Amino acid sequence: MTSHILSYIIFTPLIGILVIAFLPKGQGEKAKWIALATTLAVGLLTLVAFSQFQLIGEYQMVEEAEWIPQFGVQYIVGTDGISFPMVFLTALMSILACVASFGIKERQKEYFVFYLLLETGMLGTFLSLDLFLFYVFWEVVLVPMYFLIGIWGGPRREYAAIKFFLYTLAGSLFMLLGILAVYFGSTPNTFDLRVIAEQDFTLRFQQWVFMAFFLGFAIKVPIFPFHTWLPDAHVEAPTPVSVILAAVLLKMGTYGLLRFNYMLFPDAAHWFQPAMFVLAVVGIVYGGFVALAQTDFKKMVAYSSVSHMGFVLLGLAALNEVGLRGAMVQMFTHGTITGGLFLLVGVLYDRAHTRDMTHFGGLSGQVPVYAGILIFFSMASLGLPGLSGFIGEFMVLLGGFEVRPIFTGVACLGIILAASYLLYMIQRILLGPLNEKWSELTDINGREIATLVPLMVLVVLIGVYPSVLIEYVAPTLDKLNMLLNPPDTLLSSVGGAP
Amino acid sequence: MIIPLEHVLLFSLILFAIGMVGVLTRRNAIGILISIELLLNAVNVNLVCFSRVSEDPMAGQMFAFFVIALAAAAAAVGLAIVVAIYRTRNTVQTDEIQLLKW
Amino acid sequence: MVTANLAYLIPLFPLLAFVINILFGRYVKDKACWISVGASALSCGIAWPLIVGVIGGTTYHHDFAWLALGGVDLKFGYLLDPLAATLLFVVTLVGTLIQIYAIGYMKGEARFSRFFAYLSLFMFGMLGVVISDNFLLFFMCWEVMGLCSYLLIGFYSEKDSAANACKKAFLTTRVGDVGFLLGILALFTLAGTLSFAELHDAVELNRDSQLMITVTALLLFCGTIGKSAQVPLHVWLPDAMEGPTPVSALIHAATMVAAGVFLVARAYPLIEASAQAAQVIAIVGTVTALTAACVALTATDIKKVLAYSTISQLGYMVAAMGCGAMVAGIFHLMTHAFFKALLFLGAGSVIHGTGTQDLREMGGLFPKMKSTAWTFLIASLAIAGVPPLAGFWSKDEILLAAHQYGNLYYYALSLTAFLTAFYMFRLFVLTFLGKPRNPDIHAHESPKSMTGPLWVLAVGSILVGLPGSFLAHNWFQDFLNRGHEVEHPVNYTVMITSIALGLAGIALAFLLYRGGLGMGEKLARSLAWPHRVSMNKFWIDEAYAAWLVRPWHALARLLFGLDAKVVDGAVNGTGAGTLGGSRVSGWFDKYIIDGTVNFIAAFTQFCSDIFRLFQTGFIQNYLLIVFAAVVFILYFGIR
Amino acid sequence: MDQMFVNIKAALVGLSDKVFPDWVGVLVSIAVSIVAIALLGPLIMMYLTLIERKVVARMQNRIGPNRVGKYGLLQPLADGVKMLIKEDIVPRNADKVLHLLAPILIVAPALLVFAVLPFGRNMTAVDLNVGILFFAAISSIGTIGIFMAAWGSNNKFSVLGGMRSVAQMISYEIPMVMSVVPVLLAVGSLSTNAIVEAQADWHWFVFTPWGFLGCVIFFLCGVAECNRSPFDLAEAESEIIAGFHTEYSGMKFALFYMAEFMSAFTISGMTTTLFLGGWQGPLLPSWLWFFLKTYGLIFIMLWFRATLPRLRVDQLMALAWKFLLPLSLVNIVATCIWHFLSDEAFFTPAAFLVPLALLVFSYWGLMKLNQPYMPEKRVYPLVD
Amino acid sequence: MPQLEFLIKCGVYGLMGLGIIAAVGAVLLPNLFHAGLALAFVLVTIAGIFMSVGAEFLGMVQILLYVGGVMTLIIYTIMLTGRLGAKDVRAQNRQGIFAAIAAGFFVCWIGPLILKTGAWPQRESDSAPPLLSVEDLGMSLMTEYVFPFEVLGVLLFAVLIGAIVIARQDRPS
Repeated sequence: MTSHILSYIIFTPLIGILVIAFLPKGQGEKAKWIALATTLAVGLLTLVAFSQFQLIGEYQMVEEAEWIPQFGVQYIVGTDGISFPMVFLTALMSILACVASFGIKERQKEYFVFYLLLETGMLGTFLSLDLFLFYVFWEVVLVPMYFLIGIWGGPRREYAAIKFFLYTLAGSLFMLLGILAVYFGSTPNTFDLRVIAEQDFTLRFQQWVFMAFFLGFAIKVPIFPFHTWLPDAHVEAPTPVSVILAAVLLKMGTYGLLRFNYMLFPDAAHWFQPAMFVLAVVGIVYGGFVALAQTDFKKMVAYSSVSHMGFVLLGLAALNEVGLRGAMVQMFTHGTITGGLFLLVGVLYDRAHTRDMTHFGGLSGQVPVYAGILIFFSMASLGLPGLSGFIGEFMVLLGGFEVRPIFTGVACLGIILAASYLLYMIQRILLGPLNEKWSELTDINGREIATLVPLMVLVVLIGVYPSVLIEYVAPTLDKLNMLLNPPDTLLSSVGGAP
Repeated sequence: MIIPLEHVLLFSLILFAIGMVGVLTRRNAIGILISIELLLNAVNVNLVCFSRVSEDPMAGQMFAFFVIALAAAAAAVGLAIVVAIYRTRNTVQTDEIQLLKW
Repeated sequence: MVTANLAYLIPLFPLLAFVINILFGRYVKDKACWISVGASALSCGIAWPLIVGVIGGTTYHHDFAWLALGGVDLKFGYLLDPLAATLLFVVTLVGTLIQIYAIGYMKGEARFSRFFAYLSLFMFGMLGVVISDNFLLFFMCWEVMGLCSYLLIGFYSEKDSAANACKKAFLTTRVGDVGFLLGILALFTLAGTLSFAELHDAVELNRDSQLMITVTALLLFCGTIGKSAQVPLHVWLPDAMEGPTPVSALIHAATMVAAGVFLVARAYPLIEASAQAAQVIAIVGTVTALTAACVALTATDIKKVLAYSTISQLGYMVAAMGCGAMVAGIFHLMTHAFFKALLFLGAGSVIHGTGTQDLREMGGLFPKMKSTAWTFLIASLAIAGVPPLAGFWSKDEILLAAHQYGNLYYYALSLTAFLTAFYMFRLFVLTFLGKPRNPDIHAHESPKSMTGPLWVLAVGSILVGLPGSFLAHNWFQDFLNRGHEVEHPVNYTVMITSIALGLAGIALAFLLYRGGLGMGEKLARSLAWPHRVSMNKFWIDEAYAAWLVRPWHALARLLFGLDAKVVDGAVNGTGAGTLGGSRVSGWFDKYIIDGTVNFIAAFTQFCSDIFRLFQTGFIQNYLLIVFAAVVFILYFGIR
Repeated sequence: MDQMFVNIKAALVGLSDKVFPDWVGVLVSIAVSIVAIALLGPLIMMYLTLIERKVVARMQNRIGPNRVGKYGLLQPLADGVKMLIKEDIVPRNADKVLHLLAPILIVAPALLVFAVLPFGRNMTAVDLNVGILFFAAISSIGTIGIFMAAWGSNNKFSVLGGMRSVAQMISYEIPMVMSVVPVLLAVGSLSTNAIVEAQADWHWFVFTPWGFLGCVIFFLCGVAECNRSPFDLAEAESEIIAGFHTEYSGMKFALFYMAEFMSAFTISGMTTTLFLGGWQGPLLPSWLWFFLKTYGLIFIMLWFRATLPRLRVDQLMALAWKFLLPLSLVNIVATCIWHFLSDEAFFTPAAFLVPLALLVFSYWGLMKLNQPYMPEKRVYPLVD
Repeated sequence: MPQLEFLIKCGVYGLMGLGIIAAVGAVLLPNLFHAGLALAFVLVTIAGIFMSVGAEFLGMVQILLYVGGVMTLIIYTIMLTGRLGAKDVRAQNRQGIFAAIAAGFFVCWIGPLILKTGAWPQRESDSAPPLLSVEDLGMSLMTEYVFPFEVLGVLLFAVLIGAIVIARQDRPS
């Protein structure tokens, strides 16, 4: 009997929503505990699924059900090496962000309803194997994000929320076109990913649809020209939301590239490789430089994630075994690290109600524990070896170097940039003489630490022993690699031009 | 047939025209009814003359006969209406009876 | 062999100490020092038997698969060969001594436990580097060391100068590390493996792609430039003096900076394979040595002088490597670690005693700080290259190698040796001899815990040179070159000239500075131009600031501006465009379409007005119309 | 003797044929009959006035006019001259045209009817085969004359009188025509000659039950038509002075008078033609029989005038609509039954008895229905 | 006897002329009573024409029904509605000209049309079919046209009641 574990995972948050919805008027407070319970339940279910997860390349725990028979739209849910880490990351970050959301005071019920809806959307996106279902969940994610940013956000929240929504929506339109093209292009007219994967589309068709999907995902990743919504969204979004946004939502883009662009249109991937390389490198360098110039702590972190996602893109662009694994690792680690960073920003913001780094200074004496954790996450973010940041970057660079060494060289500039803006940040906030204004600033409290500790454990664990993550990712990526560069051409790629 | 048919037809035509002019120009309702009688008679003349020359003379005369009967009926109802109008509107001048005027 | 796997424990003990100190800092408080010292002592305990084992001829090597990279697996593990053994010996000994010294030096500091946590983390990093068997693990521990140097330099975080210094340190080393990372990548793509053991035969395999080898070698050498503060990236070391003195001693003298040289040693097969790489390394080494020495001449801060001397000595080692004498470089590294640590600790106790770092205010401390002075003297003699002290032997070896390699290098290096001797004794004379220039300084001798390590180091700097000298038949060199026998030519001329240069330098220093600063100023005025150059450190810092840091930030601001204006502008532009478009279509809809609809309505109204005229209410009108219509229709119809 | 007048006429025609071409002969014969009627009409009228005054006088036990001429025989001439001499007054703002035309339109029909009466064997002026219908049509034209008289004299009383007399004439015209229908059924033709010939050898219709009833109804309606005796409501002095001809005087009044008496004669003549066998008679010449029977009926009329009191308007109407009309309709039914049962023989008993019974029964029914209507007692609220 | 026929012809044309004059009078006379009488005269002339064509029964019926019945109605209504003697009241409304034009056009168009089409089936007196006698009319009325006759009866009955109801004075409130 096919196990319905995945469906349970996707739809448990909805049960949470129902419970919250029926809460009597006054009990706004209880909403957060129910939300926490739901996210924990999802976490538990993910662990159960984790136990059933075998290290094989194919899709596992696949569930099929008719949804709209007329158009051949099915409810197909399944997971494999690529999507499972993401699901794990989503579940984890949801729990942590939910704990971090305890700080939200007004309109709590709605907040947590949207929050749980967001979680369903995210889980659904990663687990759906049907293009149509994927698109539905992709949109489902947008709606709660819009409200979360729009209602509980900072001063310019409407602008940011609308910009975020419209920008991503515009992208997803192209994706929809792609999906439709595939639907009509495939012989038995199906949305089912597995069937489409066997189709052999002409190169021309692949290129067009690749571009359509790429545009949709590029905005989400975000890749260089389409990234302007990210800083606004992050700056205006409340802390837990921007944690989820950074940790999970950005990965949906790259996950999409892996799942759809690479699996379905391998030839187009090779055709597009140089462009991907350029975009990646530009993304890394550009993101780094702009981050350096920021005064707003959160905006800086936002731009940093643009740069780090650039690394992921670099790994994807490498189109070889190491590159893809690096990208996968980088996606996972970036989620944990940036999630941590945003939580830390939230901690500071809750106390100081300002994110302008120039106002701070010498806090390390005042809030030592906070300072320690901030340094830890900054180091992880700039890719200090021994922490997970480095592993991802190293493998990505290794993959990239094999294909285009010069580009990778330029990309390494990004590492220096990362170091510079992060240390610049640490210096402005933690080091130097203590700014009297913050003389009575309280240190980080137990709850906030609780949200950060799991992340730190993960960062160190993957940093020290990465194969914990890689062994799950490896089989699927091997299969994908076989698809991308069939065996006869494998050797030539190693010796690649400088 | 004492006189050629077309003359009679001409006569009925003229009579008809006069009747029509009467109907169109008379201000008094009863005047109109009178003109209508003229019209009907003109038609009768026509019918009778044609019955005279046609193979089936019966039809024409019978038709004329019915026309007369009906004309009488029409006149009766028409005049009853005129009387009713007079009683309510106190006038029978058609250009004063214009409730349907816009 | 059970002991073999204990090698892993060497770095783990300090790591454990770090975790304890960092997490339970508040509870441990002043006992933190003992935890870290204990940990390093333990690792010494484990290390020395292994070193004896290595001396005994066995090479311990063990690794485990760490990262599956698809095609090939990356294996991590430890490799204890003569090179590693020497470094291990130096690091464990000096590290422990400095930590003991730090207990006394740091007593009473606010964040005492955190300092020792960072120290033990550094020991973990250094030991990790020493025993690692492949470039990647080497690089990872290398970075951990960089982190610790950042944290320790920025220990006195209240001071802005410290904050800038630590940032500057980390960034400059980071630049180097990036080069190193690229080197690793290049190596991996070139040789397919990162492990040191397989490096030699992998290089043999690809001897033909000369360019790749050179590039890889140079990239790896970038790491050294960054970490060992060679010329372009040396600016951070002088500023690193902001950190507490034991830190400077341990990290910026003995161990970390030495790691750069150790890296070159590990990558030596590559350098042997490509002549250009060796030449570049040699040039860089020599230039660094010379310039650092010049700048050291006019430095007034005691720690600055020592910093520049370290840079110059490192230049020496690198030059040696470049000249083909890897062994000489390592030998000098070992000896330098001892006497440089001693010098720094001495300076530390002087600062501890007098409370100031400025040479101009010191003077006449000899009577007050007997043991510090004596140990300082021994160290100065050693560094100046006076036989039989350690410095002489190692420097001699290098000069010999330089002499064989190329005269130009030999002359530069010997000049550096002369300058080294001069500025060391300038320092010695100004601090210890003569009359105390600042009356309100009441110097006092440092406590036992500090002077103890000084004496140990002093003995070390005397004895450590001997194994490499010809007296012990170059035992050390043979030890290092276990693989292949090398003859040891002794070139007396080089030896004598170096001794002569050293004594000349000492004499000149005594001459100039015996009467205090007076003579110094006069000379400075006469040689105005060179003096100013040296004083301003060749304006490298300013140059960097002007041409690199400021444009860097400017570019950042520009790009951000660009980003905000152009890209965001484009997005908002499209938004505005669509708004405009919607307004236009709104106008269009309102006036054109709505207009037509209204027009039609109005037109029908107009027509109906006309036709309304027919509804006169007159029955005859209608009759007339009907009759006329019938007539005309018939007329036109039938005609 | 019988054909005396016919022969005179034939002689005159022969005379013209000698002198003029043949078609003139036709004209002459027409002219002769026209002149004859033109003379006969007024003559009868004059002497009828006399006879009437004599008879009514006699009935009232007085002598009547005997001053003028031998036994008052010249009285009519005197009246005529009186009429001519009297000034012809036309009321102010009366409708002159109508005032003038009214008497003409009343006299003309009365005269025209003479054309159809069969004075004797083939002594009918115009033997129309729609004679009866001609008689009915021409007599209906009279109503228009009365209208003109009433309206033309611009006098409320004359208008009221006119209205009344027209109503009376119309209401009695319908039973009259209906009562003629049985005769048409029996004879099968509308021509007066045919009807008379059908009554040969004592087959007078009056002897049949429907014939007798038809004759009575026809005669009563005839009397009402010419506004005489019991039905002379219109010009009754006591009611509305002289009705529609109050404003008339002089010659126009004479014409009214003439019209009245001529129509009395024609009604009697038509009754004799239809029911009393017209000129059918054993010995005497056909025209003599005709005049005898006609003057017999006139005598009855005069009798009525002398004896019967004037009917009220509603009684007048009720009699016409509620009694005579239904009776005449039943009479038609009786005639059909009679015709059906009599199978060609005139006096079959069954054919005689059944219609008789039917008619008696319907007469009784109608009398029952038409209980005399007594107006409620007038109440004078103010008085008591 | 052509002379006789000529006389009759003159008679008939005379009748027609009088008829037209009377019709014009009926239409134009301001005084409604005169108009009514003029109509009566037209009806009589038409009856005469019917006679000339050989349809005596129809002529007599025409007189009986029209002159006897309809004229009475008309004059009654004229009297009931009174106020028609007033001189100042305009008899004709303003659209006289148009009506004249339309009728004139009608006449001028159809008149010549009639004259032009020469193919009228002329029945010369010689082959004249036997005049329809009243008997034939009665028979056909009772056989061929019995249905219209019955319907006519019903119609007249309905008209009778209708007219009374419409014109009655004291309407039940």
